[in-house]
Amino acid sequence: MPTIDCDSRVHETRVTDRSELAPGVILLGLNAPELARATRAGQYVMAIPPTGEAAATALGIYEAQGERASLLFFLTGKRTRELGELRPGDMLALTGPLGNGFDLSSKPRHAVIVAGGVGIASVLLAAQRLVADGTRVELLYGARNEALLVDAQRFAEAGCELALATDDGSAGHHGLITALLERRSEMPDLILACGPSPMLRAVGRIAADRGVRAQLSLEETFACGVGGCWGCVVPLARTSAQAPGFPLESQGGSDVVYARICKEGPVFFSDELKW
Amino acid sequence: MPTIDCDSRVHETRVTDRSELAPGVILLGLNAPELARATRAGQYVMAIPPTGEAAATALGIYEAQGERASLLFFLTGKRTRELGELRPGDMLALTGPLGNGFDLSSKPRHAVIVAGGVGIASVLLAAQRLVADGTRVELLYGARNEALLVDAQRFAEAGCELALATDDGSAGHHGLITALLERRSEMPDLILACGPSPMLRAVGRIAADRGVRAQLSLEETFACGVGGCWGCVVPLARTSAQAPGFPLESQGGSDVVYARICKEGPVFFSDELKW
Amino acid sequence: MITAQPSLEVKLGKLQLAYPTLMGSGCYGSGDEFAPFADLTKIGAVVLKSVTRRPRLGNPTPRLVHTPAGLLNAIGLQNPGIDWYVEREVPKYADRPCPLIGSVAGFSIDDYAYVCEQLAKCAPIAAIELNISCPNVGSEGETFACDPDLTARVVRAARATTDKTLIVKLSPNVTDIASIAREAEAAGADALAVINTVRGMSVDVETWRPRLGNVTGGLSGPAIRPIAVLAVYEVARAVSIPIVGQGGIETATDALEFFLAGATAVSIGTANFTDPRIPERIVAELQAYLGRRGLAAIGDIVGKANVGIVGAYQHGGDEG
Amino acid sequence: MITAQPSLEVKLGKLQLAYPTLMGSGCYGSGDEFAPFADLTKIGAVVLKSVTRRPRLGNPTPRLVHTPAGLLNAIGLQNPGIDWYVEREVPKYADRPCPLIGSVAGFSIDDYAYVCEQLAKCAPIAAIELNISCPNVGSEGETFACDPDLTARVVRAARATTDKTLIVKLSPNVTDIASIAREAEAAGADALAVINTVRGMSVDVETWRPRLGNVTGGLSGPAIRPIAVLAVYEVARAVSIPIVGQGGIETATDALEFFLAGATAVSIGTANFTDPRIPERIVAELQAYLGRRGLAAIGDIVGKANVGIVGAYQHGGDEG
Ligand SMILES: Cc1cc2nc3c(=O)[nH]c(=O)nc-3n(C[C@H](O)[C@H](O)[C@H](O)COP(=O)(O)OP(=O)(O)OC[C@H]3O[C@@H](n4cnc5c(N)ncnc54)[C@H](O)[C@@H]3O)c2cc1C
Ligand SMILES: Cc1cc2nc3c(=O)[nH]c(=O)nc-3n(C[C@H](O)[C@H](O)[C@H](O)COP(=O)(O)OP(=O)(O)OC[C@H]3O[C@@H](n4cnc5c(N)ncnc54)[C@H](O)[C@@H]3O)c2cc1C
Ligand SMILES: Cc1cc2nc3c(=O)[nH]c(=O)nc-3n(C[C@H](O)[C@H](O)[C@H](O)COP(=O)(O)O)c2cc1C
Ligand SMILES: Cc1cc2nc3c(=O)[nH]c(=O)nc-3n(C[C@H](O)[C@H](O)[C@H](O)COP(=O)(O)O)c2cc1C
Ligand code: FES
Ligand code: FES
Repeated sequence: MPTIDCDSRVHETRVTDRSELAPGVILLGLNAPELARATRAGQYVMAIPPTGEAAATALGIYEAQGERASLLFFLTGKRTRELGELRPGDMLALTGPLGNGFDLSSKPRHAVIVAGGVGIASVLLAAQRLVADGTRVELLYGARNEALLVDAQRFAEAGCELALATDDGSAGHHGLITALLERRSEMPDLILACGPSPMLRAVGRIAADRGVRAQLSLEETFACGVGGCWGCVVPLARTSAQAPGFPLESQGGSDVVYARICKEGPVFFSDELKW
Repeated sequence: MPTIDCDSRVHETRVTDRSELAPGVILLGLNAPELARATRAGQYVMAIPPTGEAAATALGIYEAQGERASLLFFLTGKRTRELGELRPGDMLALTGPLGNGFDLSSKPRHAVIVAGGVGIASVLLAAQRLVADGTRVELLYGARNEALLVDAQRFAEAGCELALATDDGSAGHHGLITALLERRSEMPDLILACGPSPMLRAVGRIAADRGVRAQLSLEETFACGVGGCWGCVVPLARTSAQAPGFPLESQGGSDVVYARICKEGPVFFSDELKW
Repeated sequence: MITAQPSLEVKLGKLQLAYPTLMGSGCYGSGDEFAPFADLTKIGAVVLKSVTRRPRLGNPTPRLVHTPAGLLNAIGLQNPGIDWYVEREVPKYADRPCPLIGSVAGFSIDDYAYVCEQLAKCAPIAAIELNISCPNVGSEGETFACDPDLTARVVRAARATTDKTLIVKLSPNVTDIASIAREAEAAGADALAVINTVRGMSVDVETWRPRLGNVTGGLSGPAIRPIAVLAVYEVARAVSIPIVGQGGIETATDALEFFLAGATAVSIGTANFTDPRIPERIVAELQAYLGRRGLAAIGDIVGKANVGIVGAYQHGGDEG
Repeated sequence: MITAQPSLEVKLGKLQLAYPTLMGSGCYGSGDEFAPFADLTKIGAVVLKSVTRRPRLGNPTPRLVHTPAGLLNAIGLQNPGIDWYVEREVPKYADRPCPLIGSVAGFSIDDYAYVCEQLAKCAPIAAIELNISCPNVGSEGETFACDPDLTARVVRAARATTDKTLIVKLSPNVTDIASIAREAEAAGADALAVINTVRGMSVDVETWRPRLGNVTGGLSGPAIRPIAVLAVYEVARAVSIPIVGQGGIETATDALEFFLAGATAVSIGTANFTDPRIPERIVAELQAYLGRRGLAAIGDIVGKANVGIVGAYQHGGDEG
């Protein structure tokens, strides 16, 4: 992805609204005008823990409009549980926007976005932006069950065509969301995907089989979130344009180089990943 | 103190009410009928952390009547802050009642209770019980400032005579509460005290000077709270009746023995402490 | 088809335990203290507080400090001495609903041997743990588990006193725990307890004084869990006797990390100070875990942490 | 009367720092990465990520695991190698608003000496830290700081290459850190960094695989603070050169524990991952603390942890 040169900083935001979209899935609205203004589709923040305990948490920026930005997250562990305790009026400090988002510069006619589970949190801005640019956008959205297909309606309202899948068949296709991508007769101009690694690998494989490339938004445990610790890496082909600034021959005798998901990513072209 | 043989166990209680009596001072009402029934004045509970993080917290049982027991505590650190987050309807597991409370068996004519700061949390039951038994009860209550003299009215309503002191002079005597004990011409039949160690030491010294003994409710960092770890000890005279079950000669060549505040205490006679 | 409950039974030397969960020495009294709050029939064994040859007053106060996800303690082995203990304490233990393991500490090889010998004679004592790793006594107490040769000698001396199961408790405060473990095994240990507390200290920045009366203490609790899991993993690769893994276990998930790393049983200490219902909960959850995976016994997972491919992409070495 | 602001200046060898707060190697990039979030003019110095003689790909993924109050990492010294580093990286560092300290890692004494020599020639590098204690490389990297003799030899070799301040970073994974510290001092170290991460491991109980691609890693964060404070306390009693205390510092109170235990400066690593504003907050609070107590300089409290009477009652020994 082309590096986004954005105005990243610490923002002191205030919680404006909080809703539980499904059991254990929280949507947290924030008054964060500067963050909302600076954000591009596919970027994330590091949420600073309100109690000062534990590490900051990487979260995609779900909405960004006017004064408002929002975060959509699953209560998976200590840190997200703590963020889930926040109530309207509480303060939340964030650093961001961080990372390079999706590359939407190609002005595609037709885009498919594949989202799995909480991956939905990182693709709304891209969908809105593409629709606004006149692109036909299909959202392929998969989750464990119907209840966890959170906020799908929102994408429909934004002008996306929806195709759903659930692991248990409670809504849409009974099975993996990637099956819906695989069975397509034609590939779109643009494929974006965010979700669990196995889903992203499958999207990458399908794209490769069909001779196209996808933009995959990756996840890994982060520490610094700003490229300072080299903890969040993913192996890329030596030849990748997204490889970090070191010369290829400096990364050992290997045919891969490790790029930082937080800095060179989180979005990578599927054909450059060696994972 | 004579060992109290009580029905101590794990209680699953429900928070019925919560109020902030002063900034950082929480009164938490619990539906805990079995705990309330079993509790005697001066006993405490170990509050099991609702999140399962960190150790249990020792807290005096403030009120115990009918179905209700309550805890009164200062937000000093991680554990009490976490308990302070509880709201009506939330569950709180407790072990207790624990420890030996005050010995009120002497049916005194006149009792003085000295409470410093959060020490107030451990003396309400004793005051109520004494008043009910026809004892004249004076409460000497000291705190940093007027706001922190929490719930003093409650003791007046319970039939106690009140004398107050604050470090900053904002209410009552300007200075230490023990000055009010020291300047008395006569000593009462019974002196009970709970508060910071320096206050308790002073009460013990004053009592000794006047040829009487006081019952002091001590605090120390607890781990197990049930006598299992020997972490919470205080040195007693070798000759103390409150010394743990070991023979005096077994505690080394020393003239003291270490007793467990959680098990042999938390109330000790002032003339047996060697601290 | 109805399948049998997965078995949690384990064996440490000759000692057969119904559950693979011991209660850590010094953390559970003699069991009695926790009986109102926990079902002792659901406990593998209680390791008793360490006892020494002569009575000990223990360390000056304070003896406990809470630290992030941890507990620093410096009790200093307060105990009435072995003679009183055998005569007056142990007889009270006759009716405990779970096996009791005696813990022996000392300051010389003779001390250890003497205490082991006395303790081994006691019927209520099912096995003996040799605490050669207590960090809270200012003298050579710690050095036994810090020196391979001293470890070998003290274990041999203790071994000579008893046929009961002998567990040797190792210290993490060493450069190479595996080499100490090998010595203990060669000298006759039936099992190893891994790990005792990690040495630590805390200073009160208002008074400028150490927070512990003993200045230094031993760190326990979840903070040390990764250190303990690695110690078990390394020791398991060095010896073939069973390991009792311990250090920060609070949940079945935590316990499973130790089993996978190579522990045959685990020990729960500090977690009892968080919630005395934890040991029973762990047993139930271990059973459920095994059942869910169709495993017959806890032994089926011991040492199975798989050091194969972790991520999808792997490279050989990185000597560059 | 208007009193001057208390001074936070400290000296490490020849290196004069405006603030006693270093940013830990490997935790702060080259400073630049944190510049949008932190005021680098309020930082004592940034210790750069360790560099080796040859380029290193680093360890397979995952490289990070969160643990209770801690972070396990196994980066594996990913770096472009000293030649590229000196030629292409260091020149970019010329305008940093705070001093930069180069960090050197290696696998042989020759490697260390070579890298030190190259780095010492670079103007933007104010001082050199010798990382002889990285726990995340499978080879002898760790053994330098685990062996007094190897420590002495590698420090002598490095010392010979430069007059710049030489800080030697010690490992907590040893039986006796004080003896290693003495060797490093005798061999010419100007200061000691105490401590590097503590070795640890975590297992995923669903996949049965170690959570780190490298299997084992180094534990940092508040979990290890008591271990680090004790290490500083023991090293301070063994040497007379300044100590850079580190391990779990998140607040001024935490930092003060290290100063009182004997550290001249402190280093902040993992806390930057919690909140990049922490270093600036610590500096402000240290200043306030000194002011409140009427102290003129941070040096006034170094090593002042008072091992006198703690509780009111004290007894001599407890040999019983
Ligand atoms: C760029 C980026 C963007 C992201 N955006 C979002 C987003 O928009 N919304 C969102 O919900 N998440 C998002 N994530 C993921 C999120 O950052 C992580 O889920 C977060 O770290 C969770 O923190 P936690 O402390 O709540 O959970 P953790 O405790 O870190 O646990 C997270 C998961 O790891 C596993 N785990 C951790 N510890 C253990 C253990 N001891 N035993 C067993 N399993 C364990 C569990 O399965 C758990 O579900 C994003 C991540 C990245 C890198
Ligand atoms: C028998 C008994 C009965 C009790 N009854 C009550 C009661 O009724 N109400 C009540 O409020 N309390 C009571 N206490 C005290 C209460 O148990 C403790 O205050 C409690 O442990 C606080 O826990 P915490 O985690 O909130 O605070 P902690 O974090 O344990 O801190 C408590 C205090 O210790 C100091 N401290 C701890 N850690 C640090 C650090 N790293 N740096 C500097 N200072 C530190 C602080 O000054 C702080 O105010 C009782 C104690 C006992 C033994
Ligand atoms: C308060 C306390 C007292 C302890 N006393 C002893 C002891 O007497 N003998 C011993 O071998 N271990 C002792 N230990 C160590 C524990 O048995 C256990 O090995 C260690 O705490 C690690 O496990 P944990 O994190 O589950 O507590 C003690 C630990 C604590 C916290
Ligand atoms: C992600 C990460 C990477 C690290 N890399 C290095 C390194 O390259 N060289 C080094 O000397 N120390 C390295 N360290 C150790 C830190 O500099 C520091 O000594 C240690 O983390 C303890 O301090 P803390 O608890 O404040 O992080 C690293 C630590 C972390 C967490
Ligand atoms: S999280 Fe630190 S480099 Fe990516
Ligand atoms: S707190 Fe364990 S014995 Fe008192």
